[in-house]
Amino acid sequence: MANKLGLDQAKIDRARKLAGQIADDVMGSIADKTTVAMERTVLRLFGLDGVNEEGIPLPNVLVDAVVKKGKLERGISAWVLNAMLQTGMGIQEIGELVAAGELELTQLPLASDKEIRDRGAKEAQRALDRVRQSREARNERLLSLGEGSKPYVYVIVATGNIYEDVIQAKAAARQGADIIAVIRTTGQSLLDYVPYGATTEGFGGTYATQANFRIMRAALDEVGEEVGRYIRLCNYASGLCMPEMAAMGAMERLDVMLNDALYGILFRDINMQRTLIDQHFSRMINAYAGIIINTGEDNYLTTADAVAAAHTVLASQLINEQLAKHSGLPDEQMGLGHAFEMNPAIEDGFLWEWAQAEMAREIFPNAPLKYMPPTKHMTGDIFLGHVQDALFNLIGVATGQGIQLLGMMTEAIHTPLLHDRQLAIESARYIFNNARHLQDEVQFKQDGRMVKRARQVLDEATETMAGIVQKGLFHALSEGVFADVKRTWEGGKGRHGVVQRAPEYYNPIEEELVRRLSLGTAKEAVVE
Amino acid sequence: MANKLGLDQAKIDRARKLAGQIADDVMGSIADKTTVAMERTVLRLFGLDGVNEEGIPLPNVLVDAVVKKGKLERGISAWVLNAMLQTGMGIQEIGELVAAGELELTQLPLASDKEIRDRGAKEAQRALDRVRQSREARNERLLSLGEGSKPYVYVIVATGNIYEDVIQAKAAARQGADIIAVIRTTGQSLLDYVPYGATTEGFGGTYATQANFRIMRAALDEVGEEVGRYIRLCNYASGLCMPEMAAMGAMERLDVMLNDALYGILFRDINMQRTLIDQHFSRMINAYAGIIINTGEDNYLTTADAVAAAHTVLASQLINEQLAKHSGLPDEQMGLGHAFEMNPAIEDGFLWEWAQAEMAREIFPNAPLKYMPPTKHMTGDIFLGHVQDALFNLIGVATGQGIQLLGMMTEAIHTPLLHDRQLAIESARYIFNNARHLQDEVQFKQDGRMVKRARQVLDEATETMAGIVQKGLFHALSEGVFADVKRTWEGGKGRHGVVQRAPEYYNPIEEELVRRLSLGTAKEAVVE
Amino acid sequence: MKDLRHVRPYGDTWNDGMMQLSFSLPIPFGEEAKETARQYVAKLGLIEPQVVHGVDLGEEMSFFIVYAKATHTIDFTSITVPKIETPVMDFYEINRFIKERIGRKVVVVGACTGTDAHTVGIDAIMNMKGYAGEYGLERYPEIEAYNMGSQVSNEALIRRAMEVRADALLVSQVVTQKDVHIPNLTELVDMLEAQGIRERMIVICGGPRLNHELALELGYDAGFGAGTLAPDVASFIVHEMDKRTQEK
Amino acid sequence: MKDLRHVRPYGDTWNDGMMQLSFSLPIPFGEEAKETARQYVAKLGLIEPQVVHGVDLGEEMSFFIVYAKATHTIDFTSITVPKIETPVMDFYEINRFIKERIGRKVVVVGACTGTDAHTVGIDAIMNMKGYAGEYGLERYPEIEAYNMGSQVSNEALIRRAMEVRADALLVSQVVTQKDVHIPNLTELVDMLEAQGIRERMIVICGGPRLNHELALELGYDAGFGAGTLAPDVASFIVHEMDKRTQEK
Ligand code: B12
Ligand code: B12
Ligand SMILES: Cc1ncc(COP(=O)(O)O)c(C=O)c1O
Ligand SMILES: Cc1ncc(COP(=O)(O)O)c(C=O)c1O
Repeated sequence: MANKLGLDQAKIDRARKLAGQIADDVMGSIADKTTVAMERTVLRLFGLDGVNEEGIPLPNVLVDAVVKKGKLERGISAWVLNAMLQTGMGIQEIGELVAAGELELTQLPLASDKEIRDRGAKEAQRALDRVRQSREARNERLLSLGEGSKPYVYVIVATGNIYEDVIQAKAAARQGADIIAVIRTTGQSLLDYVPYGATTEGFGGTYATQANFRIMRAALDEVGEEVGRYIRLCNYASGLCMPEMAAMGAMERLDVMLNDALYGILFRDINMQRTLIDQHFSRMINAYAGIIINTGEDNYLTTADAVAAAHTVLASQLINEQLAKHSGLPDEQMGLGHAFEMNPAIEDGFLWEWAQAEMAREIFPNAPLKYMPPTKHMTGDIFLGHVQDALFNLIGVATGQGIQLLGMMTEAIHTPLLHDRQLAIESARYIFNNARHLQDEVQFKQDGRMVKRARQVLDEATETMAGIVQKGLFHALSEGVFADVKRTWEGGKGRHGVVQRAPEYYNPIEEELVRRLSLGTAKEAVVE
Repeated sequence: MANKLGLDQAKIDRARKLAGQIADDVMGSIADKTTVAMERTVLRLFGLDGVNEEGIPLPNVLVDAVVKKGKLERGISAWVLNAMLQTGMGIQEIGELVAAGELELTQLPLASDKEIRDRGAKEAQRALDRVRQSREARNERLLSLGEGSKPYVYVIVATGNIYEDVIQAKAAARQGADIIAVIRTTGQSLLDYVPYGATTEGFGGTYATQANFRIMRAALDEVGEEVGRYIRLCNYASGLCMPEMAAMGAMERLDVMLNDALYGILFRDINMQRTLIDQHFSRMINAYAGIIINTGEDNYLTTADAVAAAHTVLASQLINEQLAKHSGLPDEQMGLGHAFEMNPAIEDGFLWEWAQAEMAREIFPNAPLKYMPPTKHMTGDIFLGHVQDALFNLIGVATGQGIQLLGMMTEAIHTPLLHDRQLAIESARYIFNNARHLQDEVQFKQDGRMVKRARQVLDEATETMAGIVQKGLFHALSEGVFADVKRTWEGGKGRHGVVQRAPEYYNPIEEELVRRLSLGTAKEAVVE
Repeated sequence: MKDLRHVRPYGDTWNDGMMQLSFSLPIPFGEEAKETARQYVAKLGLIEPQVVHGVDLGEEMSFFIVYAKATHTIDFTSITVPKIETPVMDFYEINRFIKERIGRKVVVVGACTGTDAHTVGIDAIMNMKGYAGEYGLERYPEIEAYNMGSQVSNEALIRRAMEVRADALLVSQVVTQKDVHIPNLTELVDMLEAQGIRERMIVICGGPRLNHELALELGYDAGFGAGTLAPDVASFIVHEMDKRTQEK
Repeated sequence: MKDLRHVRPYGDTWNDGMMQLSFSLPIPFGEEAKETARQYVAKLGLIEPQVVHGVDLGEEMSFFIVYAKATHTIDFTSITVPKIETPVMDFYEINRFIKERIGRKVVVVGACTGTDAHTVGIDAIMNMKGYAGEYGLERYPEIEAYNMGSQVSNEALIRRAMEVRADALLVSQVVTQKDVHIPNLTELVDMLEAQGIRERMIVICGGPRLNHELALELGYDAGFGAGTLAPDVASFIVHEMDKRTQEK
């Protein structure tokens, strides 16, 4: 990767080191906790699925039952593994009995620790083998079908109805999309359970359910075969069910998941502890499943200004990166987010944006950066909007972004119509092809405006992080360091779902993930 | 002007020298000829206007009368000046008498050469003083009102009806246009007379008449006052009436005129001799009137390929430049043409185009280059077309073009509607402002693709011109060196209007122009 | 030449009626599809439809761009739009108006309600730092402003309004997909009425797809659309409060 | 779900009828203008019109972008488009066909007529080097092709056609502003008929705004639009010549 901006590597190293300290600090304060979502995730990976008569997912039913008894600090695993040992039944049967009120997990006689751990290890092997198979299936398909060239063309579908989504997604694939993201209905991230089954009614997006994942995965595999290109599927982990989503994604072979360490805290007012615990576990799953995560720094610029707050994006990317490393995510799966949100009215905004995008590229040379299009400054003028998106696409290819989330000219009006996507894709393909090697040819004047801008952003980000290191991330968040949003350690949604681990806490999935991701031995874990 | 492409100045000098030789050669073969259009121009500058009962313009009536007598080789001036001396009447009265059949110019007793020349000098003074006043009026307005920043935003109006044109032009000025070009109706360039009066019926454009020039000039002055910016007016000289158009433009204070040395030959099959004589005289007028000329190299790329034929554009620009110098045009009035006509389907087309546009900028550092938008590869897909135009605008500002002829997204459909222009202007303004100093910041990799491309085009153009020098331009044109079009010395329209000058040929306007433009003394003439 | 009673679209010739349309049809692409697009536009009463672009979207869907000429005319002189009539004052004038004519602080509670999480709009009106160079209501010395943020339920909003004895409620709705904002806005007014407190406060809504006309229809006192600034809203509130006091 | 007899535009939900429109109205910009635009679209029979953008164009003109939902349906299954039915052969097949079934060279004269100076289209069909990878007719050993270039009068074209005993005339028309091509195309057929020679040759027109249907209406044997290649035209000519010989 060229160093066009003349960024000082020592400065980059220092910034990364600060982020590392912040991340270590975070890891220290979450290590002794679990969450209801994390425990539900274990159940899902063990194979539990379905809902009770009231439509409550069985993982919730079981975990809530144990919570009610005040016994979740051991982790859910011991209880269900014991039940399996005691009854000889599988996880699903046990779940149904509990749902029917015919079984009380905490009332059964307890098998020995050794027995439980042996069974737990077996169940974890089986669960993660399934995930590995799904990862291998992806690799095989990628090998046999091939894939689009970078930047990957990423578009969203958001009709609210999974069956309409399928039509839109397949059409998009035919038009040239490489990644289809199914946008989630408004408000889902605040549900403390994962909705169940195929759904047809969402607002501004479609419910994320395992059935919907499966329907879309099958559709994309089908169209992928036809167009001779593997089509990646993306959905959201973020929210109160972050690790459960990751597990479902891992099982249903999603390829990309929105999974940010801070997004939920800042934008959904989810409790900090809850989010930070959940993100760690969910990212271990994503790491092992070979899923590319996408972080949400782009969101900062929807509330803050793209020039004034550029350094917060970089600081957050570095923190997200360091936290992701703790979960075993390799650079190649780190779709760190940033966005083209320059106010179109400012002189030289194109220069600032180009400098910032190049800076991200140079600081994270191996990450498939996710570059987000103009949204905040889009208006009902679809023609001008199409041009704003064109400049975004040009910077995308000129700075070698990994994932280009295509802008839609109708951004200010509605979620994309069938042909909005077609027009966006044809424009992006035109620009990507027409400026294919621009990146190799263009250099920037040393000590010119663009170079200075990038250096300034790096300096500011470093300063911000030095401040965070001093106060600690939690305190910094309470002061509104990111996106002008202030959050507290105890505030926010889902706090009640955070549980202190007892000394005898047991989570075989976590243990097996740590093993398979070699996280125990080295901090800078690599996928086996 | 930076040398970003590392072009070898010695090579540029050599290319320019070859072009100079070609131009000298042309000047040699036209020096002893005049044309009916040139003679009519003299009459117009003397003040003759109006039409006869059949609607034939009086300048045509008089020149044709003298042609019929086989006496044009002396030039029209001697005949009319003599008539003025003999009758004591003004040019208009004389014209009307001739039209009425009541006066035969060649039948009158002849005054002495001295008397004729004295009167001729006086008439020429008066004529050119009027032109100078018009030039000064422009300068005053430019001083008091100011003007837009470069690239000037140039848009066309082409309703066919001068009154509709006025609405469209004034609206465009309010939207941000700096230059309004009134496109001419199809076929007008092949008329061997200038239509008369205000007109409301044209196809794909509006008749160029002196009345129409005046109406539009007044409208633009009015709106210019209101928006606080001088709005330039452009029309076409090219065609069988090239110098007449130039004279009308000079009198009505047009600011820009399409005026190419080769366009008529190649694209309207106008006889070579005719065009080359007419262009020289018309350009002297434009030079003196302070009118920026626009050449038509862009047209080459509508029939030939923008990559394969790039060097013909450069060769033609150099030849146009050298011919223009013979007419006393300073660099600052040389709006040499080129165009963004890359096939959007080619990989790296944006790089080639950027390199070529930068090359033009560096080879003609002081010329207000006229950069033409994509036309050939525009389709009915107005959304993609708007993006093609956006890339064109970006290269325009990134290479410091002087005049940006805005592309319209409806290029493949119709001449611009009111809002097509608005959308084009808002997009151009957005890009110009957003990338204002991009030119200062971006450099190109030495020995990279773009740099090599520019060098190659320069080499090819030099080679082509070396060939033309050997054969002579006329022979080269007959071999189709430009735009794949072949023309012969004697072929084409308007040949009959070329007249060998007699030894006693007299043209006081030409003489006075030569004097005022200091063309007699130095070849590289500069406007006084 | 210009007859405002019979107005028709204009491209480059008076009354040419020129319009541009684009749309997809759920039919396989081809000559028949283009002809269908052409005839469809003709069905809308447009003449001389020209399909200038068509493309296969896949999945037996086709997209078209069409130019055509409309023949209908509309009487511009008869169009009226309900508008907020009270004059807009500036920051200083508003505070002075409150001091002089209301004589106590004006209490305003704002929120982005329902599942809607778009805070930027309501923040633009309320936050200290304001928007587009205009301070938000929190900065007004004579206004006590409570911004509840986003995803606030109508219950919570009303509860808070009662607590702080709000003079005005500001409701933001940005997500309008499938008209999801309508029931949410309607519900608030219904709840206020059911509790018999509708008349106690000025109820205002805003958002990029809202306007005064729609707001009135939904039972609000005023509605504000894109580009609204704090003084627009504040001016309306204080004038309206003043008017109501006068009327009593 | 899919009913091809009742087709309606599709945005993201079956039968939502979603359409995008843009147009200018010759009225001063403002709230009333936006409302006029909204009501105008409603007059076209579209429901829920949303004016998403409006701009003052100056000179008391305003531009709008509107989204709205169409309610009309169209029967796709009943749409038929006159098409050239003869199969398209390639370069080799065409030359072989001429040799075998016509037995002499086919003479074709082409021109861009009237004041139209757009040669690229007719050149694409006729010139040696062809277009988009397909040779033009001049390259066909069994075709004698004369390309008269542009701005050719109908008289000159007919004169030449008689001189060389043309089997087919190819007329290109690119400028269509104010329908300037229609009288020009009609005149040619009228002149041929007046001279009693219409039946002696196959008369074909082409251009970006032409199609087979319109060509038939104007009295031509065939019409070709955007993207035509030489083999399309040559195949039609030779099949038609063959058919006519058979019929005699
Ligand atoms: C920023 C943004 C976000 C941010 C919001 C951050 C935040 N804290 O607010 C994030 C990224 C979180 C987000 C998320 C989503 N968004 Co969003 N988002 C936008 C975006 C880009 C800009 C909105 C904005 O900030 N405008 C700037 C403000 C200043 O303008 P404004 O809101 O119009 O406010 C002004 C006026 O309307 C008025 N006003 C507004 N409210 C009020 C209230 C009162 C009382 C008054 C007087 C005036 C007033 O005054 C304001 C100042 O002038 C728009 C697209 C666009 N360009 O408009 C999409 C958009 C609004 N989002 C959309 C959607 C669908 C979503 C999601 C549902 C997508 C998803 N499924 O994930 C989510 C879910 C959020 C949720 N639960 O509601 C859609 C809505 C479609 C529709 N018509 O319904 C849009 C149009 C994008 C699109 N094309 O899909 N979004
Ligand atoms: C190149 C061009 C020119 C060049 C022409 C050079 C030349 N020697 O041909 C120049 C610069 C000279 C020019 C001038 C003008 N042009 Co012009 N031009 C174009 C342009 C950009 C491309 C046309 C083209 O070459 N297309 C490529 C060819 C391959 O496509 P085609 O013509 O459609 O041909 C294909 C088919 O239609 C078919 N076909 C065509 N003819 C025939 C005939 C037969 C028998 C058959 C079987 C098939 C066939 O086969 C071809 C191959 O597939 C178009 C805009 C556009 N993007 O379309 C404007 C355009 C056609 N021009 C236009 C105008 C108005 C003019 C001018 C009148 C402007 C002016 N007042 O100065 C002048 C005057 C010319 C004149 N007297 O006619 C308008 C026409 C508007 C309208 N609908 O009427 C257009 C659409 C631009 C615009 N938006 O204003 N133009
Ligand atoms: C990281 C991340 N997660 C989730 C979302 C959307 O989440 P929600 O479902 O909470 O609206 C976003 C926003 O686009 C995001 O950036
Ligand atoms: C130099 C020049 N003159 C004239 C024209 C147009 O001339 P005409 O009136 O011959 O169509 C053009 C074409 O755009 C041109 O480039």
